[in-house]
Amino acid sequence: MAKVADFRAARPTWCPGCGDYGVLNALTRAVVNLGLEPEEVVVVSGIGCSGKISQYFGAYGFHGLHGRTLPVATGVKLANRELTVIAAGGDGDGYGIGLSHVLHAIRRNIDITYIVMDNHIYGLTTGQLAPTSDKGMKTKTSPYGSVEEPVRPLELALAQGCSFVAQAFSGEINHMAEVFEKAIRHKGFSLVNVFSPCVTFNKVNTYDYFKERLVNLDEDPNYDRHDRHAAIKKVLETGGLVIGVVYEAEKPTFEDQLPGFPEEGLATRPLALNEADFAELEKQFV
Amino acid sequence: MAKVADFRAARPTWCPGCGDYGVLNALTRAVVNLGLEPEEVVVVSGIGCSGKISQYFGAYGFHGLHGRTLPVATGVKLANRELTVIAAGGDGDGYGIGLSHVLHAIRRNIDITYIVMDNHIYGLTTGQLAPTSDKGMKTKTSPYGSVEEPVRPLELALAQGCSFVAQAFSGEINHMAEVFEKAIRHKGFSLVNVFSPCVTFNKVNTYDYFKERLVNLDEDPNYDRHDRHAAIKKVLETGGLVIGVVYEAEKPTFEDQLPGFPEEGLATRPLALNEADFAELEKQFV
Amino acid sequence: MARRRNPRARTHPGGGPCRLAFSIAVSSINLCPPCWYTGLRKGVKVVAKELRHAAAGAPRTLAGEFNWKVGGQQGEGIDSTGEIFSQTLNRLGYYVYQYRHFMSLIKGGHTNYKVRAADHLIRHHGDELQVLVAFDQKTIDHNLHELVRDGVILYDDAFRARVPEGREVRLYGVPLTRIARELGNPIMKNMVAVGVTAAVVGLPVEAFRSTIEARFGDKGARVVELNMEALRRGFEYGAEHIGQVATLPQLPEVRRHLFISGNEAVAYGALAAGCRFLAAYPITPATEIMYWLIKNFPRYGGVVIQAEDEIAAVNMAIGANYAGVRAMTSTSGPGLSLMQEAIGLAGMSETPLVVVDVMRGGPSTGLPTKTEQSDLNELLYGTHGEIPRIVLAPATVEDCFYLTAEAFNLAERYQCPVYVVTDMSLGMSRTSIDGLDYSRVRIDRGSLMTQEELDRLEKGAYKRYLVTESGVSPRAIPGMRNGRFVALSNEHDEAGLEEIEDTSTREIQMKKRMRKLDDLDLSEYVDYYGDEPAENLDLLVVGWGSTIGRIQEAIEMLAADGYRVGHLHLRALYPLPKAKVRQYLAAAPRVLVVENNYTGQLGGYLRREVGFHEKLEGCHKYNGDPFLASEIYSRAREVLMNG
Amino acid sequence: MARRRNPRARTHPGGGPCRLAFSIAVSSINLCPPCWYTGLRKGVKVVAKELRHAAAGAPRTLAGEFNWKVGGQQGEGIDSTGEIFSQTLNRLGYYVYQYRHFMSLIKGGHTNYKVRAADHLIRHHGDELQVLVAFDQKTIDHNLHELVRDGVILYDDAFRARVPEGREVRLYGVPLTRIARELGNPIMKNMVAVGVTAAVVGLPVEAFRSTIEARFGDKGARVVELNMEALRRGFEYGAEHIGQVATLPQLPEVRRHLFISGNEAVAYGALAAGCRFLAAYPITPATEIMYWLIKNFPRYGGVVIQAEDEIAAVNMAIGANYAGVRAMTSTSGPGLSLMQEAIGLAGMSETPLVVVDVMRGGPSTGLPTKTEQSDLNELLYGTHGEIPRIVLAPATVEDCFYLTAEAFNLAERYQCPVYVVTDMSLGMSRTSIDGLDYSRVRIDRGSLMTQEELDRLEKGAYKRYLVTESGVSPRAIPGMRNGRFVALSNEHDEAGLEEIEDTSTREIQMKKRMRKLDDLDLSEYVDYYGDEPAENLDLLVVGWGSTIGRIQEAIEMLAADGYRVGHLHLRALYPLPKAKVRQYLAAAPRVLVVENNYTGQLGGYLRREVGFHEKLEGCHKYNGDPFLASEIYSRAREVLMNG
Ligand SMILES: Cc1ncc(C[n+]2csc(CCOP(=O)(O)OP(=O)(O)O)c2C)c(N)n1
Ligand SMILES: Cc1ncc(C[n+]2csc(CCOP(=O)(O)OP(=O)(O)O)c2C)c(N)n1
Ligand code: SF4
Ligand code: SF4
Ligand SMILES: [Mg+2]
Ligand SMILES: [Mg+2]
Repeated sequence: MAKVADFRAARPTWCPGCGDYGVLNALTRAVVNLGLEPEEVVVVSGIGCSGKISQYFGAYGFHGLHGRTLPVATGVKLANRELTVIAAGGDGDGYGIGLSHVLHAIRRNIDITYIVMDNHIYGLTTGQLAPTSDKGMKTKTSPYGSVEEPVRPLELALAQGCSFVAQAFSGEINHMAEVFEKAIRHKGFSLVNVFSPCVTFNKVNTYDYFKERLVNLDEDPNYDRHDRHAAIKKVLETGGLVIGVVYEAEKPTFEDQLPGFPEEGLATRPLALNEADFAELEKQFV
Repeated sequence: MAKVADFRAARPTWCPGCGDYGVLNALTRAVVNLGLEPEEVVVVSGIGCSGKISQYFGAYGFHGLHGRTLPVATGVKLANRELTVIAAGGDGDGYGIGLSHVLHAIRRNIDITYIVMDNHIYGLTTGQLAPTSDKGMKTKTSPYGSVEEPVRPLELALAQGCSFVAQAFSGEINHMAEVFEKAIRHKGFSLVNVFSPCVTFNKVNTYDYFKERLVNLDEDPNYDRHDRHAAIKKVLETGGLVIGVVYEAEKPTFEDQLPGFPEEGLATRPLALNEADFAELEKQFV
Repeated sequence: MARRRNPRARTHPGGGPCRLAFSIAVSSINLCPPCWYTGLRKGVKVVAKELRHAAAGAPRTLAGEFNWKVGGQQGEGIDSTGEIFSQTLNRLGYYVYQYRHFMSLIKGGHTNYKVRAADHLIRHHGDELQVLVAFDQKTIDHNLHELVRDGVILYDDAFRARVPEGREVRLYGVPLTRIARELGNPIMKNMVAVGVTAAVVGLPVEAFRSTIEARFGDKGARVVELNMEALRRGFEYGAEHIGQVATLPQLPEVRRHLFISGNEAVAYGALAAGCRFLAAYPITPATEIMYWLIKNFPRYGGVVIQAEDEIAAVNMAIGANYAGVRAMTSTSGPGLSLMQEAIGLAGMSETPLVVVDVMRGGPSTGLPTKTEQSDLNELLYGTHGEIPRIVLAPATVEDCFYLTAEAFNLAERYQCPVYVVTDMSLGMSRTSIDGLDYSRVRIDRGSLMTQEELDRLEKGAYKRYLVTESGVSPRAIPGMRNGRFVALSNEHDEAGLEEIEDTSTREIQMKKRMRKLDDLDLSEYVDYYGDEPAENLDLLVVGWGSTIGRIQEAIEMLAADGYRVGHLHLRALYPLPKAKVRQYLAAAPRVLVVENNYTGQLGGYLRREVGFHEKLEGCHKYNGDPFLASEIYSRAREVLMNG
Repeated sequence: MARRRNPRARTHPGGGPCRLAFSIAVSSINLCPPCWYTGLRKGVKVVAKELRHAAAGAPRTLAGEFNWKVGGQQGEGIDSTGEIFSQTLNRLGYYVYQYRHFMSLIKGGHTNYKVRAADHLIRHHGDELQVLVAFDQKTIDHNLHELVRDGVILYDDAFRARVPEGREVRLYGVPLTRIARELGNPIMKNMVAVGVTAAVVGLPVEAFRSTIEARFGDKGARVVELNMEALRRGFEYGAEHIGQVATLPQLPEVRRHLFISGNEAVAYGALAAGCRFLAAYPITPATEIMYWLIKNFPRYGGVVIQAEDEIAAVNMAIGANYAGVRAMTSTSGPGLSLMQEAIGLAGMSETPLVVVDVMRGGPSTGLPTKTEQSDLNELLYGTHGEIPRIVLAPATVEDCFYLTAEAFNLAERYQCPVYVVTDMSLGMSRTSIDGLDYSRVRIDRGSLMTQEELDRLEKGAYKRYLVTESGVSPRAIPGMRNGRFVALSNEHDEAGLEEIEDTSTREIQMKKRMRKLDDLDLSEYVDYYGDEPAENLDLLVVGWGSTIGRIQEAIEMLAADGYRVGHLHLRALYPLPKAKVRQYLAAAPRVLVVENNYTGQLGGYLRREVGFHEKLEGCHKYNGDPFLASEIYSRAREVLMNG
C-alpha cells in the first residue's frame, strides 16, 4: 500500500502560502486513503499556477494546454478505464477558456474527478480578471472594477445535472481530503471546486475572507445532498459560499453505456485483426 | 416605417415545413412592430441550416463561423450601440461548439438578442446527434441511442443569471413574434430558445411532439417571471417544455458600465488624434 | 500498376458553349479560360500556337467504358438511385467510379450522381457522359456540356425538357413520376429510372436484386418487391419505347471487386492498424469516417466519441494516445485550423497522434461540399513554434487503407503528429478495386518500455524524454510500475517531470525532437509512372493525392498525340524525399505541377525544398470540381508548345 | 541612421566556461556549440581555420556605454529596481535599453533586469556587463559569463557570494537587507541597491527623485521619502565602502527621449491610427498591450474587452471591424494558433482585421517568458484554403508605432487580415528613442461607400463584393441606408446576399480576392544598411524583427576586423518585395540569414520566393534568449572563412 511519501515529486514553485499546496496535500492523502498506487493514477492539468500540480503529484501526469484539461482526461479514461483519472486546473483554465468542455464532460458523466483551484484571479499571468472574480473586482485588466457577473460553477454544474458536485477550501485541508476521497470514489463525473487563495494577486478573496463566510454542508444533518432542487436552493441562499458535498446522484457512466465497450482498458487489448476479421469486414464492400 | 416586405431577402433553401421559416416570419414581424428600419438591424448567424437566416432576413447580415455567432455579435454591438443586433443560430452552433461563448455573453449582459433554432439535431450536416438531442435519441452518429444527457439551455441560462430567458415554438408564430419583440425591447442579453422542428432528420421532436407537451407561461397569470428561483423551479417541473418569458430582470448592460464608453456608436466618431492628444499621451514615456 | 492502352479514343467531353471552366493560371502568363479549345475533339482545331507535334493517332473515342449520370433536386432520392446502379455494376464485375456533386443545403438546388463503369481499373469520374437521367431542367442545363455528341437524355416527362438548338442529343421523355405514382409513392421514380436505364444499356432487372435486397432487406420483403416492381415497370417502358441505345463494356476477367470510398478505406485502415479510439466532430466531407467506425468498432472494443468541437476531439485523441491506445481524429479544413494549437502539444509532448484531413473548398466555410487541395500550407507549416510532423497523402482508396495503417506505425515510431490528407473527391467517391493485401498491414508500436525494463530501473529513474542518438525515447504507458512521467507542453528536460527553462536543456531537447525524423526516408511514397527515363521525356507531370487518375488519363491522351510524358506522384509530403524528387525534376526538360488550388501550394513547396523555380509550371483548378483529364491535357499541350 | 564608430573595442563578453551557448546550425555542416571560440576577446585565439583577414584595428572595448544588471528571486522587487534605475537614466538623457529575463512562475527561480545606457541610440541589451547587483548566488552563477574581466559584483551580504577561481572580479558584499530592515521593510533592499549603484557610477541621489515621485507619488509623500531615504542609505554605504568604480558615458546632445517598449508602442500606434476596439485574452508576453489600451482608451471612447479565449477575441474584433470600427486583437503563439479559422473568415468575408502576434519560445506552451521568431511559418501559411494576407514585422519600437498605425490603413484598404508580428524581446524591452513623428500617421480608410453614393443607387442595388479591376470593393457600414449586405464565410457572388456555389462565380470571386494585393508594393519596408553596394561586400547579413540592433553591432565588430558586411532588414514579409530582395541576394557573394528559430523559417521562405538555395547560410538561435552581437559575429566570421 502506497504511502504519502510515495506520491512526493518535484518541489512546488508556488508562492509560500498559496492555496494550491493544500490541494496537493489533500489530494495525496485522499489517494493514499483509497489505497491507490502511483502508477494507477493520472493527473491531467491545464495551464496556470494550478496547472503545475501534475508536476508536484507523484503519479503519471499530463500538463496540457490552457483550457483543454477535460478533453485530454476524457481520452485517458476511455483509453484505460482501470486508471484513476484526476483532472486539475485553475478557474481561468476551467471556467474561462475551458467552460464548454466542463459542461460537455458533465453531460457524458465519464468517471473522472475534476478539481478546480478557484482563486478568482489569473495567477500565473500575474493578476488579470478571472471568470470567477467577484463583480467590481479591481485587477490589472479591470482597474476600475470588473463589470461582468462571475461564472457560477456550482449553479451551472447543478443545472447540467452533474452527478457529483462539491466544494472545498484550502484552509481546511482535512475536510478537503475527505471531499476528494468521496469525489474519487464516486462513479461518474465529480466536480470539486476548491477555494484556493492566491496570496500574491488576490487580496480580496483571502483565507480570512472564506473563513468568515463558508458554511460546511457536511456538518448540516438535515441537508439532503441527493435532492438537486434543494441543492440549487442552498447554493442560491448562500451565494455559493459552501463547502462539502453539495449534490450526489447515481448516474450511469458514459463508458458503461457504450455498446461494445470492454471492461478492461483498451490500451491492454490486442491490436491486430486476423484473417477471419478481414474476411468479415470486407463483406461490406462487395 | 418599414413594412414586412421591406425585410424580404433571398428565397430560403430550407426544406418545406422547416421550423426556421416560422422564426424568420416571427422575427420580421417583431422588428416591424418595433418600428425598426432594415439598416438599423444586424443579424449575425452561425453555420447550420439555421445559420442561413442572415441571408433570408432583409437587414445587414454576418454569416460567420460555426459556434462563433455571439463573439461576432458582441463586436458589432460594441462598435455601434445604435444598431439592433440579433444573433441567430442552431442548437449545435450555440450549445455544442459555441456553449462557452453563450455563457460568457450572458455574464456581460451586452444588449443583444440571441435566437437559437433548437431542432435537437444537426440538420445541415444531415442528421448527427446534437447537444440538445434527448438521451437515447437514435441518429447517424448514435445509431444505438445517445448516452449523453442533453444540454439544458434554460437551466444553464438561469443558473448564470441571464437577464432575459424565454422560449418559443415555430408552431406558434404569433406568440413567437411577441416573445421576440419583448426580447429585442429588453435592455441587456436576451436568450430565446426556439423549438424549431427539423422535419427531415428529427422524426422524434416534431410539431406534434411539442404541441402535445408545451405549456405557455405567458398564459399563466400567477407565474412570476421576475423570480429566478421560481423560474428554475418551473423549468425543473416541466422538463423545460415551456414557451413564453421564463425569467426577466433589469440588469445594467456591459456597455453602460464601461468607463468612458460613449453613448453614440464608436463607428461614427472621429479617428485622428490631434497634436494636443499626442503631447498628452507622450508624457507617459518621458 | 499496368494500365491497358485504351483502344477507343476519347470523344470531346462536350460540344456547345465551351464550359471547360477552369483556369490556366500559369505563373508567368495569365491565359483566359481555354476558349481557344473550341473545336470538337474529333477534328479538333486548336486555335493556339502551331503544334510542334502533329495530332497523331486515331481520334480519341471512349472505349471500354460507360458513363451515366442521374440528376435532380436534393432530397429527391438522387443518391439512392446512383448507389443502386453503381453497386449493381460493381457486383456484376465492372470497375466502377462514382462521384456525387451536391450543394450545402438539404432540399432543392441541384445534385447529381455520376457512375462510370469500365472494363479496367479507373480512378476518375470521367470527362464525359453517354446517358443523362434528368428529373428537372436544371440537371440538363448543368450537365449538357459533359454529354457526348449523340448522347442520350432520359427525362421525367413531368417537366418539358429544353435542349439548345443544334445540339445533337437523343432525348426521351419518360413518365417516371407517373409510373411511380401508380406504384403508390412518387419517390419510387428513382427506382423506375434505374429500370429504364437497365433497358437502355441491356441489363436484366434481376441483376439488381442482390443490391435491392442488401439495401431494403431489413425493411421487409414487401418493400423489396415494391422496388423490384418499380424496376420492372421502368425496364418495360424503356425496352418498349427506347430500346438499347448504349452498350456496357466487356466484363473484365477479375470480377470480384471491393466498392469502397476513401473515407471508408481510411476508417478500415485505422481499424486494421489497431486503432480503437476516434474522437471527432461532424463536418462535410469527413463524417463518413465517423459512421464507419461507429458501425464497426464495437465488435473490436473500439470507441467513437462525438466531441463538442474539433479542439475537444483532437485533445481527446492526444489523451488516449498518451494512455497507450492508438487514437485518431478526422476533420476537414475548418476543423484542421481549430486543431493547430493541439498539433503543437502532440509535437512538444512527443505524444503519437494521427489526424485525418479530408480537404474541401476553402477558404473559411468556403465550398463545404466541393473538393480542393488547398490545406497543404497549413499541414506543412501550421502551429506556432517548431515541431517534427509527418504528412502522408493517399492518392487512391487502396492508399487510404495502407497509408492510414502505416500512419499509426509512424506516429508511435516517431512519437509525433502524423497527418493523413485526402479530399472530398477521394474521400466521398466509391471506387471498384481488385482487393486489399492485408499482409501489408504491420503493427509496429515503436519504442515502448516493457514492465520488465521498468522494474530493472531504480525507483524513479525512468526518463521519458531520454536523449538518445535517434532522438526517440522509449515510452512508458500510464499504469506501468516505476514508469512515472509528466507529458509536458512546456519545455522540459530528459526526466520529463517538470518545466525546465534553462538555455542548454532547451537546446538539447529541441535538437532531440527535431532530429527524430532524420532517419525517416519516405521515398517509397514517391512513384514515377513512365515508360521512359525522365531525361527522355517531353514533359514530367507532378501531382499529389486525388489527381492521380486524371493525370494518368491525360497522359494517355498526350501519348496518343505522340508526346512522351512521365508522371511523378507524391504520396508523402513531409519529410519530403528530396533526393528522389530532385532527381526527376532535374532530369525532365519541362515540369507541370497539377493541383486543385489557386496559389500552387505544392509548386511553392517544391521550389523551397529543391528549387527549379523557372522550370515548374502550374496547372491549377480551384472552382470546387475535381480535374477533368482534358483540362490537364490542354494545359500540358500549352506547356509543351511554349517549349 | 549613422552610428558613431565605437572607440573602445569590445571586451570578451565573459571568461570562464564558454557560456556562449548558441548553436551554429549551418545548413550544410552541423558545428558543435562554438567551443572553438575559447580565447578572451582581447588576445582572441580563434581555434578555427586560418583567418583570411588578420584581426585589424584596436582591440574591441566597449565605449560610450554602461551595462548594469540586477538579479534575484522572482517576487522580490527586482523589476522595480531595474525600472527605477533605467527610467532615471533615460530622464537624465542617456539612451537606455532594458531587458527582463524571467521565468514562468511567480515566486523564486531566477530573474534579472539588464539596463544598458549609452551615449548613442542602442537597440540591443548588450553582450556584456560592468556591474552586477546580486541578491542571491544564483544571480552570480547565471550571469557571471556576461561580466567583463574586471567587472564589479555588488551582492547582498545576507548570503555568502562564491566566484570561481581565477575569475578577475571586483566583489563587494553590501548589507542591502540589513539596511532595508533598519528602514522597516526588507523589500526596500531594492531601493538600497539602486542607491549603492548610484554611488559606484557617480550619480547623485536627487537624480532619482522625479522617477521615485512618478512611481510612488500616488501613495503619498511618506512613501516617496522612505524610498529616497533608502537610496541615500545605499548611496552613503556605496560612497564610503566602494567609491566610484564605473563611469557612465557622456550625456548625448539630444537628451529628451521617450522610454517606450514595443508593446506600448504597438498600443500607442493603434490608438493613433484611430483604433478604438481591442478584444484580447491575457498571455505572456502580449498582455501589456491590453494594459496600455485599458489605461488610455477611455479618454478617446475606445473599449477593451477581455474575451473568454482567443477565438472569442478575434471574432469580436472581426465583428467590430465589420460594423465600421478600427478593431484589433493581440496575442502570442498559442493564441495565434487558436485564431487560424477566424483569419480565414476575415479573408473570405473581406473584413479588415489587425492581429498582433508577440512571439515567444515555442512550440506549444514552450518557453512562455522567453523570446523566439518561430511563428513566421504559421503567419505566412496558416488557415485552410487560400486568402490574401499582409505580414508586417517591426524591427524597432518606432516601427511598432508606425507599422501598427499603417496596418490599420492596409487592413481597410485591402479588406483582409494584417499581422503585426513582434516578439518578447522587442515587445517587453523599453528603449530610449529620440521621439515619434506624428505627422507620419495618416488615416486612410480605403474604399468606403458614402451614404450619398448609396442613396444614388437603386434600392438593393449595392454589391458588397463588386468585382472591380483592383479586386477591392467599396464597403458599406451597417447603419447606412440601402447598403444591405451579408458578410459571408461561404463562397458568394458580387451581391454578397447569399451563398453561391457555381463554378464560374467561385472562380471570379477567388481571383478578385487574390488579386487585391497585386498593387501592394512593400519594398519601402526592406532596408539596406551598408556603406558599399551589395556586390562589393564580403557578406550580406539578412534579418527581420528584433535582431536589427544585434546585427548592426555584430557588423561593427566585423568592420573593425576589416570585413565589408552589409545588412538587409525585412520589415514586411508578405507580400514579399521580391524584386528588391532578389537584387541584394543576387549581388552579395555570401548571405547569412539571422533568425531566432531552429529551422530557418525566413531562409526557407526566401528560397521559396527568390531561390539562392546554396548561397543562403543560417545563423539560428533557439534557446529562449535574444541574440548577442558576438554570436552573430562568430557565425559571420565562420561563413567568411568558409568563403
Ligand atoms: C491559449 C492560451 N491562452 C493564454 C495563455 C496564458 N495563460 C497562462 S496561465 C493563464 C491563466 C491562469 O489562470 P488560472 O487558470 O485561474 O490559473 P492560476 O494561475 O490562477 O492558478 C493564462 C491566461 C496560455 N498559456 N494559452
Ligand atoms: C468548425 C466547424 N466544424 C464543423 C462544421 C460542420 N457543420 C456545419 S453545420 C453543423 C451543425 C449544424 O447543426 P445546428 O447548429 O444545430 O444547425 P441546424 O443545421 O440544425 O439548423 C456542422 C457540425 C463547420 N462548418 N465548422
Ligand atoms: S501567484 Fe497566486 S496562484 Fe500563483 S503560486 Fe502565487 S499564490 Fe499561488
Ligand atoms: S434539414 Fe431540417 S433544419 Fe435543415 S432545412 Fe431541412 S428541415 Fe430545416
Ligand atoms: Mg486562477
Ligand atoms: Mg440543429
